[in-house]
Amino acid sequence: MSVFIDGETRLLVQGITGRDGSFHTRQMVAYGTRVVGGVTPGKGGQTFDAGEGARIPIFDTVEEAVLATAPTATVIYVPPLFAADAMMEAAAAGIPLIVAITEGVPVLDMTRVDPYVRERGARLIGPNCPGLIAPGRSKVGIIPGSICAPGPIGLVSRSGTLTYEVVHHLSRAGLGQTTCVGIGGDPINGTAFVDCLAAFESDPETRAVVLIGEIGGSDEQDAARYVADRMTKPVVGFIAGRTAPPGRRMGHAGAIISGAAGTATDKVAALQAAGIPVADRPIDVVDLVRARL
Amino acid sequence: MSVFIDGETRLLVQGITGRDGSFHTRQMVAYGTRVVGGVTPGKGGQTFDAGEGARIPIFDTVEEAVLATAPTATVIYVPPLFAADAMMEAAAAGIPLIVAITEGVPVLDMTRVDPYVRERGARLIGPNCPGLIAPGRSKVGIIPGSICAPGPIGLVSRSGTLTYEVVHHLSRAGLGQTTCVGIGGDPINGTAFVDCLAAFESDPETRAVVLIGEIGGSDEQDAARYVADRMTKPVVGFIAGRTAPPGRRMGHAGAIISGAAGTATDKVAALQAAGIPVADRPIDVVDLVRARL
Amino acid sequence: MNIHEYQAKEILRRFGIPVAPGDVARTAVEAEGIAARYGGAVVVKAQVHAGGRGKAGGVTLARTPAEARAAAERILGMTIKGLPVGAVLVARAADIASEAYVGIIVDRASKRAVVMVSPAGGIDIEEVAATTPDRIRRLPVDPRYGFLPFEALQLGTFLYRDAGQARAAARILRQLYDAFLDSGASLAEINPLVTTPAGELLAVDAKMVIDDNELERRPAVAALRDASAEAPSEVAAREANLTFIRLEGNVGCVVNGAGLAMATMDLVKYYGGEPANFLDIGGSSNPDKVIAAIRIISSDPKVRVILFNIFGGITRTDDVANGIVTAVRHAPLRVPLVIRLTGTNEEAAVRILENAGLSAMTDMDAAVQRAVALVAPAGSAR
Amino acid sequence: MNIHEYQAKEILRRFGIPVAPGDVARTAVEAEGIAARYGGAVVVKAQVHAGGRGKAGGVTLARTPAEARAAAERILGMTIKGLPVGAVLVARAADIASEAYVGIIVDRASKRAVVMVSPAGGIDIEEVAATTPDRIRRLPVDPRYGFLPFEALQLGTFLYRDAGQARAAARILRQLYDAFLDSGASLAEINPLVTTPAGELLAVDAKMVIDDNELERRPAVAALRDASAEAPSEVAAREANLTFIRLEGNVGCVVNGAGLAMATMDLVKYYGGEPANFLDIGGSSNPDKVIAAIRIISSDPKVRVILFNIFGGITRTDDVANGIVTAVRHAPLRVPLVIRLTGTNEEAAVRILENAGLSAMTDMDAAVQRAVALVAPAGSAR
Repeated sequence: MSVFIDGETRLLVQGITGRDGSFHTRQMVAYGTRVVGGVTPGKGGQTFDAGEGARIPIFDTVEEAVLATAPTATVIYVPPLFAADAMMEAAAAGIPLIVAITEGVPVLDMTRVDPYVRERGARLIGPNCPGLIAPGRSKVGIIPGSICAPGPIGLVSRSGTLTYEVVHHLSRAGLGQTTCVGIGGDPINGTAFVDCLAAFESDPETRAVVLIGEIGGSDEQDAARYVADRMTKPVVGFIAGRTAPPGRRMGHAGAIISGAAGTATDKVAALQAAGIPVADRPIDVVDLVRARL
Repeated sequence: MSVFIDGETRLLVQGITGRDGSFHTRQMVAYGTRVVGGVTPGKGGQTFDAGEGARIPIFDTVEEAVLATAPTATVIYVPPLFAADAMMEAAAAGIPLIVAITEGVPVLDMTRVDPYVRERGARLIGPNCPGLIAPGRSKVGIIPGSICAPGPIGLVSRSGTLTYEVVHHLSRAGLGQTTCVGIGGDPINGTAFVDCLAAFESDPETRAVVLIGEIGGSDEQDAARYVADRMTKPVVGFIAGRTAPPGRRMGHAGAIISGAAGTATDKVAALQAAGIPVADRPIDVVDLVRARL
Repeated sequence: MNIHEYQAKEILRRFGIPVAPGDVARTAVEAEGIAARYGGAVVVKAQVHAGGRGKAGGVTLARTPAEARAAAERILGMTIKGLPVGAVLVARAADIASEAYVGIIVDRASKRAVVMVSPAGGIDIEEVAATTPDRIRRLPVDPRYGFLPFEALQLGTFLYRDAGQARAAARILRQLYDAFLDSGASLAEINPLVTTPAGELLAVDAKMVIDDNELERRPAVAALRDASAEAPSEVAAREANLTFIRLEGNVGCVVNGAGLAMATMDLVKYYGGEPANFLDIGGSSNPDKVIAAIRIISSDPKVRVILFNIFGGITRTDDVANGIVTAVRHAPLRVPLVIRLTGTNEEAAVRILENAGLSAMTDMDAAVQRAVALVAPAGSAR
Repeated sequence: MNIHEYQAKEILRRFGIPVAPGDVARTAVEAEGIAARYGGAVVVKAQVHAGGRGKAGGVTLARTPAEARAAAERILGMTIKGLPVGAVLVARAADIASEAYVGIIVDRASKRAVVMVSPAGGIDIEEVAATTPDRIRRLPVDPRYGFLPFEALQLGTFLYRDAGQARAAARILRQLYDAFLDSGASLAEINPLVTTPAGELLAVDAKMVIDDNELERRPAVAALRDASAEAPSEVAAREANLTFIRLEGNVGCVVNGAGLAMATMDLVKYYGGEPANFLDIGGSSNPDKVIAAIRIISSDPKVRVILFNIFGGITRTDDVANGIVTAVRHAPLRVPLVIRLTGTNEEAAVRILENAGLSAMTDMDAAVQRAVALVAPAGSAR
């Protein structure tokens, strides 16, 4: 099994006709994801050519798309200033899994999205995230399918390309993945490390978990506590940003050291104290995982 | 037993030093209500002389009052434009019963108060209500204690002086009350007829219930449905406003006929269809109740 | 509080809503000038706080300035449902391709502001609700999040198939919601919201009702009150802080508390009489209020008896008695007085009245019966 | 985005907060004029996007206009933490009875804006948090209801025993919250909020940081950007849509993705080198970005090697290769280039580079090791 998505996932794409939305819809369809509909206000009634003979119906609103196509997940590629509204629209329409790829969403928007989505019982992943992939089953977002392979490892990360680097090493070493989840690099996001760890812990196929953190906030420390208290499966960590200076935003809005808890040193120490080995280099993740399978 | 309040109720008074607040605090103390504290911003640390030797401590904020006096209910006498804030302050401080006497609270304020109070699990009675009284035990609000008597009748009403008229008749006829609750005459209020009916239904001392409705809205129709579906105890009704013209606000902000459901005719019919006898005159309530005990 | 169409339109304009151009005139000459300025056809509309002004002849199309002047002349002389017309709106006539309804009310069942839209505009929305309910869409706005863009677009899409019009309607709806909140309204509607042949949306009629409880904190909105457009007795009552509604009967009623006031009217009717008014003096027992109440009711020539029904709780009945005595002393009444007092300080009240040669009763039914008997033709009382 | 103290104070003033009078000067003569206009003592303060300007000598009390001129002369010549001082704020000196701290930040743990207050003002709030945490009170604002009046009064009461001051502080806090929201800020603070001997509250220093993601929809706020107060290389990077932070080392890094960029820097350090910068070209593979990245990094005289680390996902590695080739062709590099490319269109990318006489690697560790070796003294590489 995989977590959050699987081969049965029926996906809606919000912003399907945009530059990113159209490109990645084709990528997802090519990977085998069941894309059931798209939303672009003003283009309702048209269809989107997703390649491989797939013609996907477009709707003006998520509400209409839900009535017609019964999606179980949605992925959002709309521009940053419209992304919060898109997330709330998806939650209001009752879609249980909302994956927001969009980068650059104002953080004050997210303070409102968070309770809105929560009250409606939906799970939000992102924003500013690469989405997730269950290798060989389905992909929702932008993680390149070619670097992944099916297998027993669960992976959760705050970053995009660093995830690809690690996944690439794992796949080449024969360590395939049940699911890779990018939770995003923003200060306020919908799904935290602990949510993913809980999902991997209860997924029978997942045998070990890789956690890729970075500077800023204390999500890794929360994860460390969770692993120590509640997890039986082995977890291996990597933390980016050991050389980052304090007070500067390292690309991701959330990757900024303010206070001791935000430093890589503190996070590495917290993980190690919880019994989680932390790789010095991305490639070292492979050996650490292998030693624990 | 009584409903919502009893002799153990520890009452806070918000707006204790105002004209209405000070007068009614003395009335409540004289009646035997346990008033444990008062709130008037800027007068924290002073005490309020409630007569009969009672000196009540005053606090700047509800939070401080709660820490110091552990109230189980609060009654609000603050001016209308500050009343919504006072209700939310009480709910935030964890007080489970909030009785808002204030008349003239903007209805848009109440649209915000309603979910706020609900999320915190508090019960709001009012605003624009006379409060409630458990004769011989406690009174919270402004219902004159002299017209009430202990006994087996539960009474719930949308109005003030009309309630007094009916209670007066009941008491003189030897039909005392477990509790009299004024839920208020505003279009949006915290506690509805059905909430009170449910409380009376499960109160072992209450043997019959009097419901005093008026034109506007459909709270009486909801009550009728509730009585038909869920109540075992006899209920007697009275509806004011049979001669009210449509489209005019009859004093209470909520007493305005707009649509068929708001008319007295419709309400009387709904109650009667649910098996609830409806008195033609206030005094007729007495005989209708007596016949059902 | 009601405000006039032209005032509501000014508010909507301020929030960015496209409104048919128009100006208010208080004389026929002014109306002619406005029409001349616009050039083409105009609509001359009575500005009055009463529904059905169209049916009453208060709305007229005028093709020339001279026609506008004549129409204004006629309408400014009208009285609609008892209210004199003091002003007309002279608005440029719009070309109409279709008409929609958009409105916002405070809904007591959902305890929220509810946005309602219908592609069947131009007619009474309650009629649409009764006959073709599927042509109305309602959206209760969560006050914690406000009216969200996607919600507005859902409603816009319900109104118009054209994407541009749907978006324009969504924008107008959110502007209307902002205007509604900012004004402390309990109702705001545009009916019709017109689509022109060119595809533009335009508010052609607008109505707003303000929650009276909002006025204290919104002086700019409170200043929109047009006392000249209200019945003089209701203006006097408001100034005295009384709640007063004039009715058609002849038994004047003075009561403390709205519920008891309604029950008193009902009892008058029950015993065969007809109430002349609803009047609530409220919880305070300020003698000035009592004096004002007597003056206002006495000024109604139909009134043939004044019935007091006071249940003293917070209200001190002796204060009320003092008010009655003072009022009667200053201006002797032309009609008989029936007084029922009970509750707080009842004995003192009775003494005060008796010393002034007035008598008091303590039973509501008895008092109402006596008041009705005083106005009834002999033998007709129940 | 950082804005200057004087800009933050203008915003706070617009929201009604009492702010110590002051004006900005870009020359010493202007500063003298402002001081002369105020009459009494003034404080001359460097307007620079760096903390610790007081310790650096960028804040001076001046008792006369001449003193103000001299202070401005000196401060306008300063460079604080590498940033030249282009303007000073000349503010009337306030009499101080006590100092408090009030501030608002977006808190990631509670996912809310948090209002923080402390009666221990004038010093760094993180120091207060570390040493006397009970002297700070934090209130996470529920975004669904906003910052409620009673919440503000709770904080005001925590700050001041005097009821009037508590109320004044509550008002200021709500105004600060409004300013915070309206500006799209991620931080807004007044430190110190001063109590004068007369008991008035006055904002004497203010700081605001704007969420970069808010700028597009807030052009008035975006216009507050003072590019002259930023490092030129960071301005150039922003204009090219690159995320760039200059550091102290000599290994220039060009990476796609923030996490991979940090991991690359870490690996440089791991192998004994020192990264010269953080640079993320983002997900797009626009060759112009690559060209700009090379130009910006090359302009740092400390840089002795440029390391590319590209993991092609959305980014097409052939596009990156084309960008590198174009850049090198236009302006030959003064330092060696180490290129690691893998992922999307990797083979094409390698061909493009080889055709241009450049070589590419596919392994991150090997590439970093080579880059470090190129700058390390012989024998010192790990």
